[in-house]
Amino acid sequence: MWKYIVRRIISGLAVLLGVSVLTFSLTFFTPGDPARTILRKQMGGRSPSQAAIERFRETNGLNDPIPVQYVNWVTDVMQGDLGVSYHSETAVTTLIQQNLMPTVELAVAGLAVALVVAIPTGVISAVHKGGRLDYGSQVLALLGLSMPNFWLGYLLMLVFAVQLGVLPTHGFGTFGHLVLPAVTLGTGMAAVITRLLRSSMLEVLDEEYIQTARSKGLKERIVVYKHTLRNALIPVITIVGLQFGYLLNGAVIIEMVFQRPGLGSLLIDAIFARNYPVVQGLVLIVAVVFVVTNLLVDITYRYVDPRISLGGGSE
Amino acid sequence: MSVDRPGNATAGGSAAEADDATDARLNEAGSTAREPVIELEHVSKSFAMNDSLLDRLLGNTTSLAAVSNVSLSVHRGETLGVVGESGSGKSTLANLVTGLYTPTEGVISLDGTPVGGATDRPADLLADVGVVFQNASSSINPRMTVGDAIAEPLITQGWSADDCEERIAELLELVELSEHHLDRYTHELSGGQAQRVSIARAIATEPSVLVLDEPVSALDVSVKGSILNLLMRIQDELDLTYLLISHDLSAVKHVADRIAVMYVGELMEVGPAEELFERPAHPYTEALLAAIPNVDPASTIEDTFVLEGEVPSPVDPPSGCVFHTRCPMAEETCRTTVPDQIEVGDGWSRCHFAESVADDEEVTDAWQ
Amino acid sequence: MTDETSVGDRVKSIGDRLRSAGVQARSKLGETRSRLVAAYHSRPVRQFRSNTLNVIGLVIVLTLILTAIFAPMLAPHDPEEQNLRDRLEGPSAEHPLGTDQLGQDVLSRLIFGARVSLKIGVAVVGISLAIGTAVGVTAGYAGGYVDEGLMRLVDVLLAFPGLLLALVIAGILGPSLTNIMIALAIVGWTSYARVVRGSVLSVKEEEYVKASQLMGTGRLRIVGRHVLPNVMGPVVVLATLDMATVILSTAGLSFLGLGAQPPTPEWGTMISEGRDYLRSAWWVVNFPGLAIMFAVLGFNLLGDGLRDVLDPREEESVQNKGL
Amino acid sequence: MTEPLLSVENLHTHFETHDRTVHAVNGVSFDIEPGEVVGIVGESGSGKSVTARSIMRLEEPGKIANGSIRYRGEELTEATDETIRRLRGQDMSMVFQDPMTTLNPVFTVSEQIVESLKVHDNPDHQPLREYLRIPFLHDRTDWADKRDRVVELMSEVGIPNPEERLDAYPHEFSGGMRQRAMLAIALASEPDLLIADEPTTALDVTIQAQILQILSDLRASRDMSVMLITHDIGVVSEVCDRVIVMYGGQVMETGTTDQILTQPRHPYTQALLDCMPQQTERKEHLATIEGQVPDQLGDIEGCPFASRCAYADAACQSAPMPVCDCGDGQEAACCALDRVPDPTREAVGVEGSR
Amino acid sequence: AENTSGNSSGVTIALNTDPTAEVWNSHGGITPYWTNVMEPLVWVNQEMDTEPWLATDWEQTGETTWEFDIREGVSFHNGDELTADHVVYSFETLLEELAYAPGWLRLEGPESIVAVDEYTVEFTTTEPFSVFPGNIAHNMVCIQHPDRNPDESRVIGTGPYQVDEVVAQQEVVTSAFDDYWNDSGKVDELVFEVIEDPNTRSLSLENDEIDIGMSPPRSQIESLENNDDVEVARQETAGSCYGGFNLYDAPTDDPVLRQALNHAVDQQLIVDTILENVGSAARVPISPTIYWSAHDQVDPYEYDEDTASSLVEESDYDGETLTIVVPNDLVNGRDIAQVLLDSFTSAGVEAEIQMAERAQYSELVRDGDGHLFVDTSGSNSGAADYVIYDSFHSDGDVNQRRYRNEETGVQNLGGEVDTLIEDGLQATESAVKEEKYVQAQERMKEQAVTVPVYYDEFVAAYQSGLEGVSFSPIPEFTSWTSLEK
Ligand SMILES: Nc1ncnc2c1ncn2[C@@H]1O[C@H](COP(=O)(O)OP(=O)(O)OP(=O)(O)O)[C@@H](O)[C@H]1O
Ligand SMILES: Nc1ncnc2c1ncn2[C@@H]1O[C@H](COP(=O)(O)OP(=O)(O)OP(=O)(O)O)[C@@H](O)[C@H]1O
Ligand SMILES: [Mg+2]
Ligand SMILES: [Mg+2]
Repeated sequence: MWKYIVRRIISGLAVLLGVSVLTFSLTFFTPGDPARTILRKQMGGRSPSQAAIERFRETNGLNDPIPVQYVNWVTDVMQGDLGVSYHSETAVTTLIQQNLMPTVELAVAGLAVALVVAIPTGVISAVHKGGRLDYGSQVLALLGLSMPNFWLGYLLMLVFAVQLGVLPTHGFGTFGHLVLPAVTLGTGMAAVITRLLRSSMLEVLDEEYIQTARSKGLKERIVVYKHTLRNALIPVITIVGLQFGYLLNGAVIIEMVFQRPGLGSLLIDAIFARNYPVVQGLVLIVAVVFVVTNLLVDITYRYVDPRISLGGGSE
Repeated sequence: MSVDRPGNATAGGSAAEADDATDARLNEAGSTAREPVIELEHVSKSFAMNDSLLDRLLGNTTSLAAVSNVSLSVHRGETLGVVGESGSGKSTLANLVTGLYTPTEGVISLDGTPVGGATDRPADLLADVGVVFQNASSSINPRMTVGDAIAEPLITQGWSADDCEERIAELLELVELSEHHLDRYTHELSGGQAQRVSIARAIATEPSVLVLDEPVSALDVSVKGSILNLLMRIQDELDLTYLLISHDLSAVKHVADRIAVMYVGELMEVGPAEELFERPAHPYTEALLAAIPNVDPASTIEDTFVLEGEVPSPVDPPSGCVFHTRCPMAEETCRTTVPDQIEVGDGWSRCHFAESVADDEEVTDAWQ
Repeated sequence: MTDETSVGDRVKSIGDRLRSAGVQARSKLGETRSRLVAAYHSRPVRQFRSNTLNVIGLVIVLTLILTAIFAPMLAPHDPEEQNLRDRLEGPSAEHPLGTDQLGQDVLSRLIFGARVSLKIGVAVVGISLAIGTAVGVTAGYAGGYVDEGLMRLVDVLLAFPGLLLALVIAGILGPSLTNIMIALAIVGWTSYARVVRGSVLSVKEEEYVKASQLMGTGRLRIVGRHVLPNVMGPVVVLATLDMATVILSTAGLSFLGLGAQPPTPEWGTMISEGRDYLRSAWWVVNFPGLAIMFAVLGFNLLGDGLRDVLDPREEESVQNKGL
Repeated sequence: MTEPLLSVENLHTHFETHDRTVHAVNGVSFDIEPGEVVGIVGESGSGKSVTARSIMRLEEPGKIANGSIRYRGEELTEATDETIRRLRGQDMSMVFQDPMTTLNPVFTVSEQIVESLKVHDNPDHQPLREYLRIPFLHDRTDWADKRDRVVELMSEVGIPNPEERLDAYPHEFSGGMRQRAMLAIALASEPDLLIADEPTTALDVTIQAQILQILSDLRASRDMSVMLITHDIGVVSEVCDRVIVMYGGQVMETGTTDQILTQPRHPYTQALLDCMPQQTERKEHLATIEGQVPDQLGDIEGCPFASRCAYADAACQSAPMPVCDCGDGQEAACCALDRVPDPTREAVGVEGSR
Repeated sequence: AENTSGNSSGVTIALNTDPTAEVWNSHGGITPYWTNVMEPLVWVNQEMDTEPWLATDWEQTGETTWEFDIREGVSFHNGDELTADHVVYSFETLLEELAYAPGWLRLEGPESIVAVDEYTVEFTTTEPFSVFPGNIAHNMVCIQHPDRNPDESRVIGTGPYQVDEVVAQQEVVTSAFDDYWNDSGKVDELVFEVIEDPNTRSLSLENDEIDIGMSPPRSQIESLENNDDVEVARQETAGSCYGGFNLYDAPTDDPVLRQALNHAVDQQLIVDTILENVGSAARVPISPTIYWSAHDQVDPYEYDEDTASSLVEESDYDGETLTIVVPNDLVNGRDIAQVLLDSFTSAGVEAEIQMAERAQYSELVRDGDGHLFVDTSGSNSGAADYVIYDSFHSDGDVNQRRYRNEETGVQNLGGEVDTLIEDGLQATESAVKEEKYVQAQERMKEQAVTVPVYYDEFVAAYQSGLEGVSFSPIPEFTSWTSLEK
């Protein structure tokens, strides 16, 4: 087990290295001068003078060749320093501290919504395969799948905030503020999970050991929720792990629509502003979260599916 | 039970030389005068268990000895049956002969020439060894028609379309299928028909050796009979040499000339089929034979000798004689000393007490 | 005289030839028809037909394709024709789905939008599929360090926020439809590579592949004849489902201002541009929304249907019981 | 004669497929007496498994179209779910062919045995929280208590060192061990009838012998009836009291093991026995049955074996098959028994079985 | 971000920008835009004119020196009294912390700001800079106390409202400052909430979560105006939107074609339709709120399709496709671009649109990569001179790169116009400035350097219970003291 984790960490580090190199090269290729863009933003849209731009480039080391900048950056990162935002001179670590949790909170809540909706729906759909309930929940899942996030967000806001007045339209902090964004984010995921779970339930229901369970005299409910579901969740867990990227993409739009703080909106702003230290720091954090999530998923796997031994095999 | 215990014949000393000498003698003794087609000399194959980069760097690799130190030869026109429990290394042995695996140690020769893995073998050598697997429907691409499947080896050998067609017609007749099967897919065939297709494919390039890995195990008794009949017939007609792997002892007994018994990757006993069935010279062989259900309605399972315990893991095989953990005759020597090949009749056995086991008239007596 | 006969002969022979060609054509036609009929009754098609949802999916997708092909004939107006004075008009006989903020006919834009959305879908999925399959097969079949390297690359791309990549590409090359497609494909191929690699790893161990190796069949040929056909099933299914995802991603990118260039009618952009009119002119947003939903539904249902048909397990489970 | 433990009459089980109806079981009738070991033999596809599953009422996706199954006089074809569950939990158990796939891979072996014990205790009360073992909501002491019983059961079926194996997962067991675990699950409900569907086909002969021995010991010690499905005549001869020969979803012949093996009356039984390699000299041409097992699609008329039978005539193709009493309880479903030679021949397999 | 509108004495104002965005170190943690927490020396009034604020008077004492008299009796939120030292401190901090400040303010080095006595400060600019007072009439150039602490979001200014709480990316809560030197705010608490999405902003106004919502989506203004619970405030601003031609690349290097395209555009229609009557049709690129705008003097190109077409015929244009470049953050930019494109097409000129995100847009403009660059421009300070300089002077930001590298430029006519702009910039007298700038604008109009589109108008919607809502032409400069609930 420990050996496995060590191995995963090593390969995770390789991934992080790759990600950071990729980020750096992309910044190199992206048009748009960070100095000009940042200064312009700070000046409320006015154009900065050449001298200001030069000074900015100088103080932020932008005149060094990209590889040198990269090495400097990596050296700093090793010491836990992700640099400071060009824009506000705030440490990137501070920004991440402020924004990581809201996004994680949104992601977890979205996932929770998704699971709460998807598990019963997927199970019912599979158990009643070909029946009306199945068709109904499949169509529902597909509808959920096909609604653009922002559209759904506005619709929910219209109904639950403006018409019913039960939830706030925007903001952050209380549980009430989390509901609509989480539902919006969760819907798409719920749809994906429902569909996956359905097909994987159907597969498991065909397994011999389900017949064994029935032949013991177990109630169908126990056969379904104990023997089938646990096995059917295995492939679902993988996808949920891989969906992390999807979650972040979704979070960007949701954070914008519901005015929540978070990595998504921070990242978008930083990219548009060519605020490279923030971009690099965020991408690194996102990659770390990705690597960690996937490690967690694999460890969860170990608990859900004892056949998988973490000691052996590379995949 | 009175067993003569022969003194420890060649303890220590130049065991390898002695082995070679025995091999040579056996090769002549054990069979007709025809020349060996397949020869294995001290062949071993082990698989690395953990081979991630990190493990390799840390040097903690474990390996599984699927086949260890096997010396064997198969002669032209002969059928050598290989039997043994699941996991004893039978398929690995077959794969070594076909070249799917390359041995970690030892040499395999075909027609007297040492050969490597399939990727190193010249085309004509590949064409000379045909393979039939257990499950025909999985050994034929489910998305290929029967015709395409049979034509594949021919095309690889560079046959022209016309020649192919002619040859396929011949082959169909040989395996008793008709033209209208050509357009079907394997899932549209019965198990027996599919196995015929895979036999046709295996003999398409006119090989002299056919490696058969459990060719009838998945089949019903009647279908099994017809496939065995077919195999016997084409062996006669085409003068084929068979390496027949099976755990179905009755099938092996029916068609094999000689039988090799494997256990945890090692050969326990090799001998002419009839002799081996009549007078097994290894306690493991005896146990195996005893376990075959008896068709005599008077027999009951209570009378049957049942071998206790389970096959040990090849990752960490027992010391000395690998069978000693389950052998009712095991003594201290068995635990410590690897037995040599002891010639018994026309075959040999790797049991310290081979001769006494073979001499024992009432087989089951040893087990009371 | 000779001339005349020869001309007559020639005419006759031409007539004969034409006739025989006609006969041939007719018999060909008959053959095709009977083949089609046979196909219609074949197991996969029957299985496909047996689920109403599958058929609905197919009908939707066909409708989309036909709409895209015949857009100029179907659309009542020029999709880019502005009429500012008639902007934001509700559905009427003239504009069945109303007009948008520039007075463009929503229906016509939707119809032409099918072209754009399908084009994006097909192109992105096609490119992803091609790259993903190539990488997946290489990794799976070659194994070892090649596999390790390629898979880490996939991990890097997966760990990298896809949106950032899209943004940067749009930034480098300008936010055009083509560049959006490139961006989505660069992010998209990784999942194909994973799926394909997984399948290749298992197909590689199949006995028919081993048998083929033992015949001396070359690597490329094995890949082409045995590996690819047997891994494409799940991939094709993934691809139809992915079409839906791609259409939606374009909508998301449009929201961030990185979608298709105006005045191209593209569904995602139509929604994101019309979002200000969600309440004052519901038709501007909701019809493109429905179109996306409809398309996503169609592709997903079709994908499900294909899964039923292409997954040999279904048929095998029946077959095995019959053995 | 007292009432049989199980009585199957004219059982029809059908599967609706895309094409047509598969008549998997097509009018099967037989009885099983208390304490009896009944073997069911037949080629692949002859309907053995479907018969067994129908008895357990696990015939889905098939449908019992007709006939009756009575267990101790209770009709199972129309029984309620509760009744069926009670029967499964307390009276009948089943062991399946492939031990690799019949144990749930994600639960420990002991948990799967305990479940069976719990159902046995109270088949009607199965709260989900209890079975899901939701922390704090389930009765931990009960699970703990039952583990002792599990140890007993595991040693009874011959799993060495059961205490150490309690928390093992199925994949940590070898094939033979898994089949033993499966047996332990089946025995946990203290059944009066154990249905074993090819319990040893996937195993090595040595392991097969071990399992068969355990099976026959258990049967003796617990006095239960066993319905043993196999296609190995040897297995039948070693453990069964009576044999039912099935073909094409129908019973061809029934009789004591002795009768069937030494004086088979039905042409199919005879052909089947002839096929065994033991019947033929080494290297000689083996006897086979020409033709193929029918696919059982659509309505089936006449004798299913007619197309492959050496003695068949036109009547066999269409006429309903009479069940002929061949004396001493031996019965054969054949309309041409008079044409079929009555084997006064030697007992099969006494000689040359090895 | 609790629902604060229920609070009788508090007003919640939803901004479309984030005053906490990351952290404004130089101002103690929030931007000085909108909040009225900090104040500049000089104020800009409703007429875009400078007005004494924390400075009571100022005077140019030399070519490059200015003397400002600081208001007496002003207290900071921490109770300290404002002195010249605080002013010096604030300017020095700005110069040190914001890279662009020295060039912008024309102040460099520690000697450039000196406290002459307790209430007098002397500024020395790096060059003669006649618009210095107007230039520092800007939110960013405000006076703060040295005890401000960005890490704790402790902002100490002199304004009518003081900061109580800052929640990053969410809100800034301020309360009325009792010791304010001028008329105090009537509302006890002002909450500045961030809602960047315009739809969400207007939805939360309807949902009573906020009292004032800035810039609602244009499409919703009409319905908001019809809503009895909501009022809409409008204010002309210094902003305007126009498309600037690339004067140095074919085919837009042809003045005839540029004139033709000017005739092709119907500004009024754009304002009436896609702008939903927010703003007004433009004739010149400079908003008439700026007193030297030539709006009244120039004779506009009348919208006339026929003239447009015939001028296109007359021109050198032969079928090239024009590229209209639009930044994607330009409000309604996409629609405006499409209308322009449609107008051009009607006149017989092919065109395509390229949307670019901001950073890329500014590269495209500077490289002259495109034919028409559509954007808004405006001023955030009392000195609006840079609006014309940056865009139309050869050495202005837009044209500089190409001008210096290739001696061309983008939107700069060069020559006489350059001189006129320079003169205007240096002029201290309004009349002179106006004359020079108007002349420059007339030249530019003749040569059709731009396609003016509209003059911007600022709109905010608020709950009808509120009184005293009025905005400044520089909306960020709005004073909230008159606000009443
Ligand atoms: N490719 C491989 N990698 C690792 N281990 C292997 C591999 N192939 C076989 N083994 C191991 O080698 C041993 C012998 O396997 P082999 O397949 O030769 O047995 P077998 O006698 O053919 O068994 P069976 O009767 O079940 O087919 C087993 O323990 C198996 O797990
Ligand atoms: N789920 C199913 N759907 C359709 N047909 C089925 C299904 N299950 C079984 N059958 C059919 O029922 C018939 C009898 O099957 P059954 O499994 O009982 O045979 P069996 O005698 O147990 O064979 P084997 O020895 O292979 O286990 C076969 O023709 C089979 O095709
Ligand atoms: Mg094998
Ligand atoms: Mg069966």
